[in-house]
Amino acid sequence: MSELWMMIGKRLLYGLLTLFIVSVIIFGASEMLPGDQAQALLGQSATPETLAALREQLGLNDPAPVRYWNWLAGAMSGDFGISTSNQRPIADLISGRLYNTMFLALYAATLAVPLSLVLGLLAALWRNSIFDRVANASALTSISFPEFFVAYILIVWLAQGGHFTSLARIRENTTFVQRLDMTFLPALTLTLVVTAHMMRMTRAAIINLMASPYIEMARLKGLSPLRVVLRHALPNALAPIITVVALNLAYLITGVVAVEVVFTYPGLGQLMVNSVADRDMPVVQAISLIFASAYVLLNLLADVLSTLSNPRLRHRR
Amino acid sequence: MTDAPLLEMTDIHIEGRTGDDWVPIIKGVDLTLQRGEVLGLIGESGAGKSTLGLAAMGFTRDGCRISGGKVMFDGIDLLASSVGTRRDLRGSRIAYVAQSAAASFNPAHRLIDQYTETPVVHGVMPRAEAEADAVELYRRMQLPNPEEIGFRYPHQVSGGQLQRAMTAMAMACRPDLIIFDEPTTALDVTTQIEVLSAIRDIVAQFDTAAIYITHDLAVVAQMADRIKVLLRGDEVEEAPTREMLAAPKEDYTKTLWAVRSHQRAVQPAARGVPLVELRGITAGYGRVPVLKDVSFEIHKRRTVAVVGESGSGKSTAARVLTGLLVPSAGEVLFEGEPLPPDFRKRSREQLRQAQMIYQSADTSLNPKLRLRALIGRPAQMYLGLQGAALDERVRHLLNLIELEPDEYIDRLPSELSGGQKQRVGIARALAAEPKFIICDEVTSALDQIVAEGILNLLDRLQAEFDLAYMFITHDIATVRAIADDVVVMQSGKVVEQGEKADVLSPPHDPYTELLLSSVPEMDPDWLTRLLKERADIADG
Amino acid sequence: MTFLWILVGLACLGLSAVVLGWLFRFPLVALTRGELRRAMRGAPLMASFGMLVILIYAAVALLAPVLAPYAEREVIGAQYLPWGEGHLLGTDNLGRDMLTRLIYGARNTVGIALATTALAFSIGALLGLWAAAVGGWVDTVLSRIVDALMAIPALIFSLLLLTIFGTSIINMILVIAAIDSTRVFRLSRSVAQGIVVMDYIEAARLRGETMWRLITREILPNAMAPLVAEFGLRFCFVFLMISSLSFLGLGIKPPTADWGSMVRENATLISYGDITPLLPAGAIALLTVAVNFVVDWQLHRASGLKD
Amino acid sequence: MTRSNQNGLSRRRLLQGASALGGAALILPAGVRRASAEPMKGGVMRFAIAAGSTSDGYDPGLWDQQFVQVFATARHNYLTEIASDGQLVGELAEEWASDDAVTWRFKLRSGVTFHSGKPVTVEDVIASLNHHRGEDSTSAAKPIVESITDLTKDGDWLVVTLSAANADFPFIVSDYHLAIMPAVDGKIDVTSPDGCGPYVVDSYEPGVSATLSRNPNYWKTDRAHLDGIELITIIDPAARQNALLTGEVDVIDPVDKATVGLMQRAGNVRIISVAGTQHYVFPMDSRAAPFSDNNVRMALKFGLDRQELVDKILNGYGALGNDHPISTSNRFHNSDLPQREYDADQAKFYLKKAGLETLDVTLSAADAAFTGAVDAAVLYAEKAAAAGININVDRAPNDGYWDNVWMKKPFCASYWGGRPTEDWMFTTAYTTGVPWNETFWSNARFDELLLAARSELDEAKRREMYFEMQKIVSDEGATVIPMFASYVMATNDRVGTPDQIAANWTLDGFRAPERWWLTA
Repeated sequence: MSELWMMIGKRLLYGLLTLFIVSVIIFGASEMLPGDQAQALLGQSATPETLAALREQLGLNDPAPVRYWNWLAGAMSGDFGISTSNQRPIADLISGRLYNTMFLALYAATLAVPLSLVLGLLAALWRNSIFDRVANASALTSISFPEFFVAYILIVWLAQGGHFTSLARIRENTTFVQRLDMTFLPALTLTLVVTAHMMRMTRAAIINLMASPYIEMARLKGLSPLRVVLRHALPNALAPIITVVALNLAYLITGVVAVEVVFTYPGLGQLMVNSVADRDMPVVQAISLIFASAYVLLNLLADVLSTLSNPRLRHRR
Repeated sequence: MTDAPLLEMTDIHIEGRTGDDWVPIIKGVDLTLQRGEVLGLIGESGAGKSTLGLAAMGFTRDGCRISGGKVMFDGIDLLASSVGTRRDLRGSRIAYVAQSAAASFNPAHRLIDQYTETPVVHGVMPRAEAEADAVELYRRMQLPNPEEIGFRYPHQVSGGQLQRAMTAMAMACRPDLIIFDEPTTALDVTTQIEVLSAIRDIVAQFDTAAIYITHDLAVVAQMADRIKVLLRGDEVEEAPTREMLAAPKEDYTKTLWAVRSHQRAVQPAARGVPLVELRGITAGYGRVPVLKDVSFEIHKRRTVAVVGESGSGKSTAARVLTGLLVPSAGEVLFEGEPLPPDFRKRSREQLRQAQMIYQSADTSLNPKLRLRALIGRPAQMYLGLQGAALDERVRHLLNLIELEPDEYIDRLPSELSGGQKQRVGIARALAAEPKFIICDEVTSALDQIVAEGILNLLDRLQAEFDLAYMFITHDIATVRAIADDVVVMQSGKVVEQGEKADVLSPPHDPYTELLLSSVPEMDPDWLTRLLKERADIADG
Repeated sequence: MTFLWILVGLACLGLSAVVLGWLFRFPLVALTRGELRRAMRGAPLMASFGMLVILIYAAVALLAPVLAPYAEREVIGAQYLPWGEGHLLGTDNLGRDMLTRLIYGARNTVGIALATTALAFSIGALLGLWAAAVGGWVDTVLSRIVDALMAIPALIFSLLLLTIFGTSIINMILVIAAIDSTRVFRLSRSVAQGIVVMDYIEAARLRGETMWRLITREILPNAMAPLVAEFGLRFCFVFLMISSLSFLGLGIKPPTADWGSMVRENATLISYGDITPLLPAGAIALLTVAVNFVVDWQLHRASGLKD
Repeated sequence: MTRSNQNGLSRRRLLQGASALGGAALILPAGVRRASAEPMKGGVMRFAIAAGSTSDGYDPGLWDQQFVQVFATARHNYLTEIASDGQLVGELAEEWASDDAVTWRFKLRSGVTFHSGKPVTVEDVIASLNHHRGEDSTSAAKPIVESITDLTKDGDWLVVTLSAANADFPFIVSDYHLAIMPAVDGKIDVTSPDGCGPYVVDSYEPGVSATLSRNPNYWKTDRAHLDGIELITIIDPAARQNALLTGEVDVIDPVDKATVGLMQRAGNVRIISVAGTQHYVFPMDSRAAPFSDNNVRMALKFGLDRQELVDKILNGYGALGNDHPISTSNRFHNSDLPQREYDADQAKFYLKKAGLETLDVTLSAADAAFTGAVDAAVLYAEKAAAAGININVDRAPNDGYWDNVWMKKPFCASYWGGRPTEDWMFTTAYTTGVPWNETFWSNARFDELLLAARSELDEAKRREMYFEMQKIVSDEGATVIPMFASYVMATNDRVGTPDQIAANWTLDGFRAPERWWLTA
């Protein structure tokens, strides 16, 4: 067990390193972005004098390394600063959005993960059957439609029919149940987007094992195909399945800006794109770090779970 | 008990699919088994032994089908019965013990869970009862700590113990018939004996009928009441064991009996500076040393056999020699000059002089390269051959290993048989024109007749090119056949070394003695006698 | 009721795919030789259907100027005309012929996707194989960098980069390829890690082969199967990426027709029950499915599974 | 302080204004109003607005997008207001006057309070205007108040002194930036939503939504009919339209012009189209070759099919432009100028005059300039090709368009929201050397006329001058102005509006929240 802790510790350190590299990359990229925040804020109305005044006010005149250092020092002490656009503390600005993003990600995952596991298992169980082929072809079709397009189709089908709302208007007093109802369509869209990948991986991971001697052994013990798949193949296929689930969870957290836009859902993705457009670098940095942390932590979690699912690694000789 | 046989297979035809075509694997074999009887099924790889054994359960592997014949098990027509009926029989009345227990136990579950699964699913007994029964059977299989061993995961248990646990698992429902599919092939000789005796005892105790599949005559001689010989899906002959051993009728059977004929001429004793010398090598992975102060010499034109069981460090010695593993102490000398310990520091010439032939040609030949490139590459690199000269050289090498150049030069490894692949491995080593070749278990994955051919070839080449061999093996028979000198290793140390005649004749080091005595002999009473002898020694 | 009709439609589609696949296998078998012919004869119907689709796409892409009724950027009438004579699939948001745009789209989209994926694989696979073959600090450094790059969401990262460098087709190819190559790196590294422990790699090392030769001759050929499979998927993801970028206002420069941007440009129509925007999306989907059918078959062959 | 006499365009009529809110709510020709248009009270109207960003805030100097503009007008009042018919009326200023167009006096309405309960004073007005003035002002409105040299208080009166005469000054203080906010120590608090307008802010999430409820103490008794409003940012056009179709919102702005026809067919939707001053332009850098040659400019002006652009880009919701920025809704629109049409021969003729056979230019465009800008550029290129003009359309990223392309690239797409007065428009973008002169165009005669017209108080003379200026810009200017884009909005059938809807800005001059009502 101590080896597991060692691994977690090492991976966390690597994670910090990753976050650091990410922050440098993002900062560097934002430095290279044409124009700065003053121009972005004033837009077409900018004049040289107002630009200069606004730059001064926003502290954009410091050299880049100084600004990076200031930001880093602040971030290390847990202070991500204030949004330079509208002087709101970034923690406030982001916390609500982060909750929304996590809510939607978990909602979609709750729909998608069981669905894709069941479909993947059934496809593996009945491989090369009509079911398998239809599931495979529809999964491929669903991933080859752009997300926003899937969203439009769902809106036409489900929202114009009056079944669900196409506008996720989250308010402070929105109850949990209302929230579930309001975000059903975005969650469904994301479910369609990620299910295919996870389903195909589950199927492949299980089929990959079906030629193993221990599966043949299980069949020769007179076990039913379902039991063979569930009890003998699945536990050994967990590692790749967990990995792909983690990858998709990370995607659900970090990659859903199009869906947020279509359903006007106030998540982090939109905020990020907005902040890039506004050159609001403290916000961009903070969100990048949140995204990177989600990625790092989910990967770590996947590795820990894979380790735990593997008795060879769980119990040494 | 009735007089009707327990299992009666008549005119079994089995086909396997390659692409769109069906190729026959079993071509009309009959098999009859009485209750409590053990039938040995013997043949080379590809003879269809396992396929036939599985067919006795009404089972075929994916891509195979039973295209004709009838399997009657205790009055039930297996092939005509429903999937459910067959499933009910499997595990409960007909059980299977696979070749590699390590691969056939599910790594995700504890032994006891896998044991109890069959009786619980088939409704033979409840879980608690099954657990108690498991302990009882583990004890009978002479497993250490029978109360606890079931609560371990497969990877926590050694290969020999796993094989016994698997036999116990097969016994869980007290089946009428067990199919043993090469249960000891993957084990070391000393371990093999324990497993063989345990299997033999328990089959006898429960009066279970068995089909015992193996390629090893000496093993089957200990286990079976009758022996059936298969060759490429056809039955060659069948007879009671002693009868078959005493007087095989068919030519093929006779060749099987006579394979161990190769004998290397005695070479003059070694003199002068050794070609290769390991001096005081200590090496290992991480902090644990695998080799402890190992020294031996290899002289020109001589074959040194390094013998030991798995984990003895014989392959590690080869890795130190080639420079893949840098020793923590000691040095490797070539013609008296020390070699840089890391192969990356060695000159191209030094690399050329020592070549290696691997145990598994499947993993040592790049599956995507044709023989022309596989064999030609060392000649191209070391000797600078190009174009027609290179082609000429490759053809010559193919001739040396007795493969027709025009037919084989543009083949992929996957288009060759096991023995041919191993020959290609040899040709690749020869292409560098080395003085010294390491042969790492080169025959252990091959059938005996094929192995014999390889040994003959190596012997011939040695004489032709003045080669020195380091021959790593666990098989005493091979040692007898090919070695000039023998180095016996155990847990990283050399326990005995010297000329073959000295090492293989008494007095022995105790470990050498154990190794030698554990090699099965063709005598059907050998196992009984050996166990008795050992029991006497233990008592006495 | 509509749902039922959709089901019936899909069933017909599936059936015709099977029939087409079956029919196409005859020319495939007839026109190939030796090893390839054996493979073709054993090709599942879905794979043969996939090959037919890919072949048609390739032909359309190559023959675009011949096949298209109008010029790529020619305005032929009012916008969003319904399907009809003179404009079989209607017109787009600027009154250009939809069919023409789809045909040229095949050329541009497939070309761009191919270039992008090829570049991504050249960079990613080589670095990945190198990292696995060399190990040590090279591996560690490369893996750390790739990890960090992968921790930045792909869409947002490409948005950043394209804003910096501009959205010319070249930049788009470079940026998407760079981001994709991190994913390829990870895959090829893990595949290669399984290969570098093989005896034949050890033999090649012991022979003193150079790293370049080790990677290109010994490792790469054996890593091809999973890489090809990944190529199939990545290839299709490029369309989606372009489409998503177009959604964020950074698509292919007009008036170049590409399916990703076409989906975006005409997407609003779907809200009014017009299925025209389904055409470019369908073109992408059909190609994705077709490519993956072929890839699945190839993987299956490579894995040596019998059923 | 006498009221203006109603006939003629006397000096006093021009220089004096007053709230018209005493009687009829809107200055409308009698008889246009219908009984059905009678406003009803109550309800919450939900607006879906395209532009809104997380970086939006309460600082009036940085308001630049529709969401904040409507939001600001919903909670703030201004000194003056442009009524639905384009006339200037007083809002917080009860009346105003000037003798020389240099010194302006505004009388502040009494009894008006901020949402916080504090009365609105002249000090608040001064602080609010001062926010946009001065050296370190970061306000986008700085250029329009730059001419103010002094602000003083005289009892209930605000006295404004200008550096030069400006007959249109009262129009300027209706600008949406110049909201009147409460002063604290002589400065306004740019983080506070407090205002004296029709609605009080309940919640605001920048870039997402704002909810407001009716100001119970609002001084206009016949405005702000609703209990509350909700403003929602929906950036995606399809999503916006879906929101209206599925009944999630009551008003959407803007409507995607390309699919407006389809939308109209889709259900109980009312399309509101207002022809206004907003125009889409393709400015050229008049300093750079080949655009420095007016013949090239003329060739480019003849090389595009304006009608096609209006039809395809605006889907008919707009008017033809004539290469000058003054729309038909302006007071002094020059209707004598012949409409310039697509004419490849003319274009060729001018090319030849410039000594060219063919012309290769790059036109940079992004939809950030205006919706459909890229498509418009593509259509432009298609038609210009016939005249030997090869236009290479360079699609620039939306993000950063105004910083990196506009006024940086020699030929690009741009738009103007339009200004209520000719002077304002010309001063902003056509005078020599002003910061937003996007073509860097300079014409002495034009500059001279502009100055003269600004202080000219005789309307007939002014009209003449503005007519000439329009002709100069049209024939010599460096901007291709193909079209005036209507503001196109859509509402569901529950929304009631006055018959006349203001054209100065979208959403009834941003004032839909206080002018519109719900019928059910």
